[in-house]
Amino acid sequence: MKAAPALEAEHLFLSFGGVQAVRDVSLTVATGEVLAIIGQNGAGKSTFLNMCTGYLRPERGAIRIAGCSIVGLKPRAIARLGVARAFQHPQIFPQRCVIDHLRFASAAARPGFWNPFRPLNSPQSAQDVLQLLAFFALDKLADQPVRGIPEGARKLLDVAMALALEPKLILLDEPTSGVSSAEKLGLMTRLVHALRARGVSAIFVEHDMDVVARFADRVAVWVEGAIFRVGSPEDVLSDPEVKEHVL
Amino acid sequence: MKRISWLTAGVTLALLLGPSMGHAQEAKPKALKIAIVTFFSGSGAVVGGPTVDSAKLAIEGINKSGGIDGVPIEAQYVDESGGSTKQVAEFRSLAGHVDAILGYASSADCLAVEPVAEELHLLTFFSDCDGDALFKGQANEWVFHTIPSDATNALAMALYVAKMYPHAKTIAGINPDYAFGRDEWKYFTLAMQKLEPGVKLGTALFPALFSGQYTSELSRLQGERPDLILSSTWGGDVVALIQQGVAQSAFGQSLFALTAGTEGGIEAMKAVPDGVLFGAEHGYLMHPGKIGNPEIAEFVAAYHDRTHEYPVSPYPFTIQRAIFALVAGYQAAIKANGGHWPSASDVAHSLVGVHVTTMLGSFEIRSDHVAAVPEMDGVSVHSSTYPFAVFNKIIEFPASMIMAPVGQSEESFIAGMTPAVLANVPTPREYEP
Amino acid sequence: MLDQLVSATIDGLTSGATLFLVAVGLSLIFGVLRVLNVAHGSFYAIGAFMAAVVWSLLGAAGLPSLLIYPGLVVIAIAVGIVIGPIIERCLLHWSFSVEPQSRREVIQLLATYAIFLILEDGQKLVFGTQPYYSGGALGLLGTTRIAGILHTNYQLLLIPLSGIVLLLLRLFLSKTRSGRCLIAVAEDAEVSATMGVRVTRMQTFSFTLGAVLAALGGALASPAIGVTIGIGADMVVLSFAVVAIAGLGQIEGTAVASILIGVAHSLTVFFLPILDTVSPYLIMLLVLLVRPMGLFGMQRQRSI
Amino acid sequence: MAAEGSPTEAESHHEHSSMRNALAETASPRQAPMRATGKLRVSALVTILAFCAALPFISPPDTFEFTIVLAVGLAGLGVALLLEAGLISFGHALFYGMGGYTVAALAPVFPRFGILLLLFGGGVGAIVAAIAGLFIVRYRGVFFAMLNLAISMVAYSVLLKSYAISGGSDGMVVQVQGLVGQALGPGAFGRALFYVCLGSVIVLGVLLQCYRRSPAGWGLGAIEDREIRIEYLGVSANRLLLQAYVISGFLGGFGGAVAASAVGHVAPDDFFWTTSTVLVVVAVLGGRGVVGPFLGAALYELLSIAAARYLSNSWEILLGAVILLVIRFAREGFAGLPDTWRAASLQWRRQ
Repeated sequence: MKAAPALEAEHLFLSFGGVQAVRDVSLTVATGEVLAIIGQNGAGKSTFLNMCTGYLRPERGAIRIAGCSIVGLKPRAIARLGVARAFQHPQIFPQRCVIDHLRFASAAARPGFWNPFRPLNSPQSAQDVLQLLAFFALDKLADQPVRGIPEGARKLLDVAMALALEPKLILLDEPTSGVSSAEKLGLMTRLVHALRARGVSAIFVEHDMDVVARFADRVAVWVEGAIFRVGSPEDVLSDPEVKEHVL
Repeated sequence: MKRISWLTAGVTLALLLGPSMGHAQEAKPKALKIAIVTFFSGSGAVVGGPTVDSAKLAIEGINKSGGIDGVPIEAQYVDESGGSTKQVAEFRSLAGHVDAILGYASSADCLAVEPVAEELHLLTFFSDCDGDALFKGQANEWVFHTIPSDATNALAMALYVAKMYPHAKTIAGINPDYAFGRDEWKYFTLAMQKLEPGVKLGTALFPALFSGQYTSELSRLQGERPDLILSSTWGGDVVALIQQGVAQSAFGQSLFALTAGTEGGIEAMKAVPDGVLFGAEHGYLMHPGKIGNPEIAEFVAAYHDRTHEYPVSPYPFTIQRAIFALVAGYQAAIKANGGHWPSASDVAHSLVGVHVTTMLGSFEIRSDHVAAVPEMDGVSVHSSTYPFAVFNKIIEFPASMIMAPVGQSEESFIAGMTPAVLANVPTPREYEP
Repeated sequence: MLDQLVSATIDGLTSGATLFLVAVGLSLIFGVLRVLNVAHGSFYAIGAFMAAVVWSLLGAAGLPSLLIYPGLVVIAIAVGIVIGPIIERCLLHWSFSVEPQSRREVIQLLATYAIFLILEDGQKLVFGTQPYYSGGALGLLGTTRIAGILHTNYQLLLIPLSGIVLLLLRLFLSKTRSGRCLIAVAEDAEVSATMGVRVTRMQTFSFTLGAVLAALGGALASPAIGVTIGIGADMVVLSFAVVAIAGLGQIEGTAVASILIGVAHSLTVFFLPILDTVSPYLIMLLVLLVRPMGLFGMQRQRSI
Repeated sequence: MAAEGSPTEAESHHEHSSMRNALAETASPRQAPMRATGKLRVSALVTILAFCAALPFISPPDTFEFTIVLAVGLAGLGVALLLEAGLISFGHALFYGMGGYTVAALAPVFPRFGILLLLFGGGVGAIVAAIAGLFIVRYRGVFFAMLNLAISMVAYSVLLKSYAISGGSDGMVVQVQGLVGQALGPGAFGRALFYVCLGSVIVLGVLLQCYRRSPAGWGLGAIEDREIRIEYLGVSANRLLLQAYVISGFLGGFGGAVAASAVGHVAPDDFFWTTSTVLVVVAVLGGRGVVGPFLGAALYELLSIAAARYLSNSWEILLGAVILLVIRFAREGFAGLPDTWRAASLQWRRQ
């Protein structure tokens, strides 16, 4: 029996006050696939991610994660199904220190989270947390409260938290915005490497076509709330119509 | 770390030695220290002002005439607001510093403080708390009540109504929703049913204490038209009730009986129309039969000098009852002790059966530590003498008529009454300006 | 039965009228400053005390009583204008910059509680502890018999009076420049600052306006209630309930909620006295259970 | 992340060593003073506890007040716990009062098993919190504050009305005569209660500290910071709050039970909103952490005693002024004063 794809979206519609934000979107992400979404601001990319994570509810259409319908589920329930998300504007806890973010995310994915006598800094996850810190080069900031760290580091921390959940599918909203261009490629190399090593499927919204060309298995181009093209990066990025609409 | 420990040790040592130093006791103290506890803040604050002013006058008078066997009284005044926990804390912290504690208006505070007084062996006089629950416990050794149960107050009003207004056959009530208001309604109606068989009980409303809004209550009773409306509201509440009742013409329609009406102070007496029944909560200094008494006249003048008010509420007198009980207890104990300064326990023993002389006459402290005091009821009348209403047709009910004998509950005492008792009610005294 | 219903409703409307004045002030202050003002009940109390004092002074001076009624309004405005800015500027303003927001809420609740304590004792020192009596102001305008029950004209007048205040408030907010600035600050202080609205001035202004309304409520209520220490503490909890039922910052909603609470109270007095004191809180619980933001409140979408 | 999570063997090894280096470089200078202040704190705490233990001997008449400080501190600790999530309970008097009335109701049944009564008090607080919490934890900000207020006021009104059962405004006399089966005289009982209470404070404090360091406890602070992210991590913020709410209900009930046993009386005033504000004041005066509320309670008690003694007519003004000063100039509360001072002196030196 063939396993269900990591994500299936079928004929999604959503409008905000008369404006069609998403029009008849259907998209499938295979297990282990890395899909990039490109498109201009306001094309409906983030709205799509918001529907996939339960923040918004589509007016029509179906979304299935590994064969399981998630329309109407809360973000929390969807996260429990193995969908992690990183945000365009990092959603982190300003008063807490960097390492605790990862400890918490790591604990959230494990049993025993509700045990009031198990410390946050538990030995079971300590190793993983340290690895993640080092992986995103956050180790020097480990004990700093995050309100004081640079924007790029916040962004990385946000992604690192998503990864600490050990998801099956990860949705990344512009993971490299705010990261310096010098670090960008290196970071993405390692990130995608890590995703592939673990067999995590991924969708990432990206504006940097270099990054898209280099790391995506497939690219979906969004124009005005609908999918304009889907295909391999070489095909799609060289399409003159895509160039006209997006670039 | 080290410094902290040394500091701690030092502080500890100082605290250990502190209390033991200067502990030598004289046979006769320089002063008799008392604490007077009454409300200074919150809605109960109506009690505090008159209590303190009157206590100061009384204590000045006592000290001027040589104190108790040459020992002057030194009083400190403590706020009663803040709930029973705070009062117990205050009581315990006062215990080391004073010889007696007087006062308290809230029955809850009295209930809380009573066992502590017994535990700490501290002479305590409850001057204003009269919740019936306070009079149901076992006998005390150190606590004295210079005000009897609120049931006596309700019973006196019932006797007054039954005697003076036998035509009042339907009765409704607006009483504050707390122990005092509930007690007043319960005992008044119980007594009425015994004194006037056939009396009908109408609606009993219990608006919140300090709600100050009785428009709806009055409207509802207006529709019902009872002959008599009993209300034990006091303080700002009774002022509000009178204002609203006057404006809505409720006073013309039903007879009102305000068992604690004088506790609304001068403003309540200004606002009230003629012909409203008043109870005095066992303390009424504007008594037409006694105001001519030079001692009272002098006090009223002195009180007016100090506060620019007349002592219409019971508080100026109730606190004096406690102070003079304390003085009488000490004097009796000194006498019994052959002229030597007595111990607190001597005083407590001497207090039982002692006769205390006050402006309004003398009273006895019974073996159950409750003062046997009379109650005065009357009907409001405005005269040219004062800018406020005073009592007309005043009846002074002797203690024996309204208080259950020692050992009997007020409830069974009232339950055993018959209309025959009305024959013994003294004749009312007309007001003469 | 019908008679009782009618008079219960009228009584509810009259008590709802003063409640509305106090609560709408609270709601306004919350709308613009985001402060839940615990000291609001004290403004009500001070207004009531001042009105009672004015009554007895002017009455003693022999001024005709009918001239004194407008005096109640004047005194309320004076009370609000004097204490509002002082408290907002000196004791509260510093807290607007506290971050994060939840911390700020805690601190402001405490600050206004502290102000409440100070004002409570202040009243005692200024006005004494004995209840005040407004020299029969309640009855001077006579009574009207409705459905067999006498109601005082004074209290009946409070109903249209509060309606006028509501109308003026609405006109002010929608038609005048200051009013629109006020709404802008309530919507988003930062954005309106960039658009040239003087936010600080608007904050002081709305706090003062809120204080004026509370004092007005107290002044107009004073002829009917026993003006005494402690009336503010009960009023503030009651107006919290009104504002929560209406939804924070909802002006017309506050009017509806005030009437709801007033009428519910008098209905319980008539038909179910056992619930009379609990009714405001029960209504508040029920409303918040069904509509978490209050009857007229709107959910603000959090953005991510 | 398990073994397959590391990108490559070499990389992972490299990461580890660099991690260790990083720790070695950055952590040691930063953590040394922290550890020192930690030690100082622990020794200060031990000194305070030793001092507390000696109090009934140092100043026997004040044993009662110390017990009340601990009781109010416990309930304040419950409020402080919710403050960590940025929520103010303006109705915690509900649990405090519930604990007290539980003791009052059960004291005639177990007059000599005070410890049992205290636990029952805490248990009833926790149960009430669990029931009320089911819907209260869905609210935030002023709505959370006001719903708590509403529930406690309903309880207050119900108690006043149920005059026949609860004694109405008179309240109930509480007669606890012993703690573990032995009848004790009043003085001995007061001392024993104090020590039991002190022991409970230590045990509960340690347990609470464990909880605060667990993921769920840490999550409370995260709720204050950015609740939505918690949901995206698959954790229910409401459930985090419910857990904290039940714990804080237990603490409130336990504190109320201690106070009722010590005072010997309970009254509906225990449920009134002003009692709730006292608990909030205690929590904020003290500051965050487990010790803060007890410092806050001590400060509050001290203040109100001093004010009542020397300013009997206007103690509320003094209290109000102190609250204003504390929240204005020592925002982190009493327990946070060292940090506040350090920050202030740093800034001063920089200037």
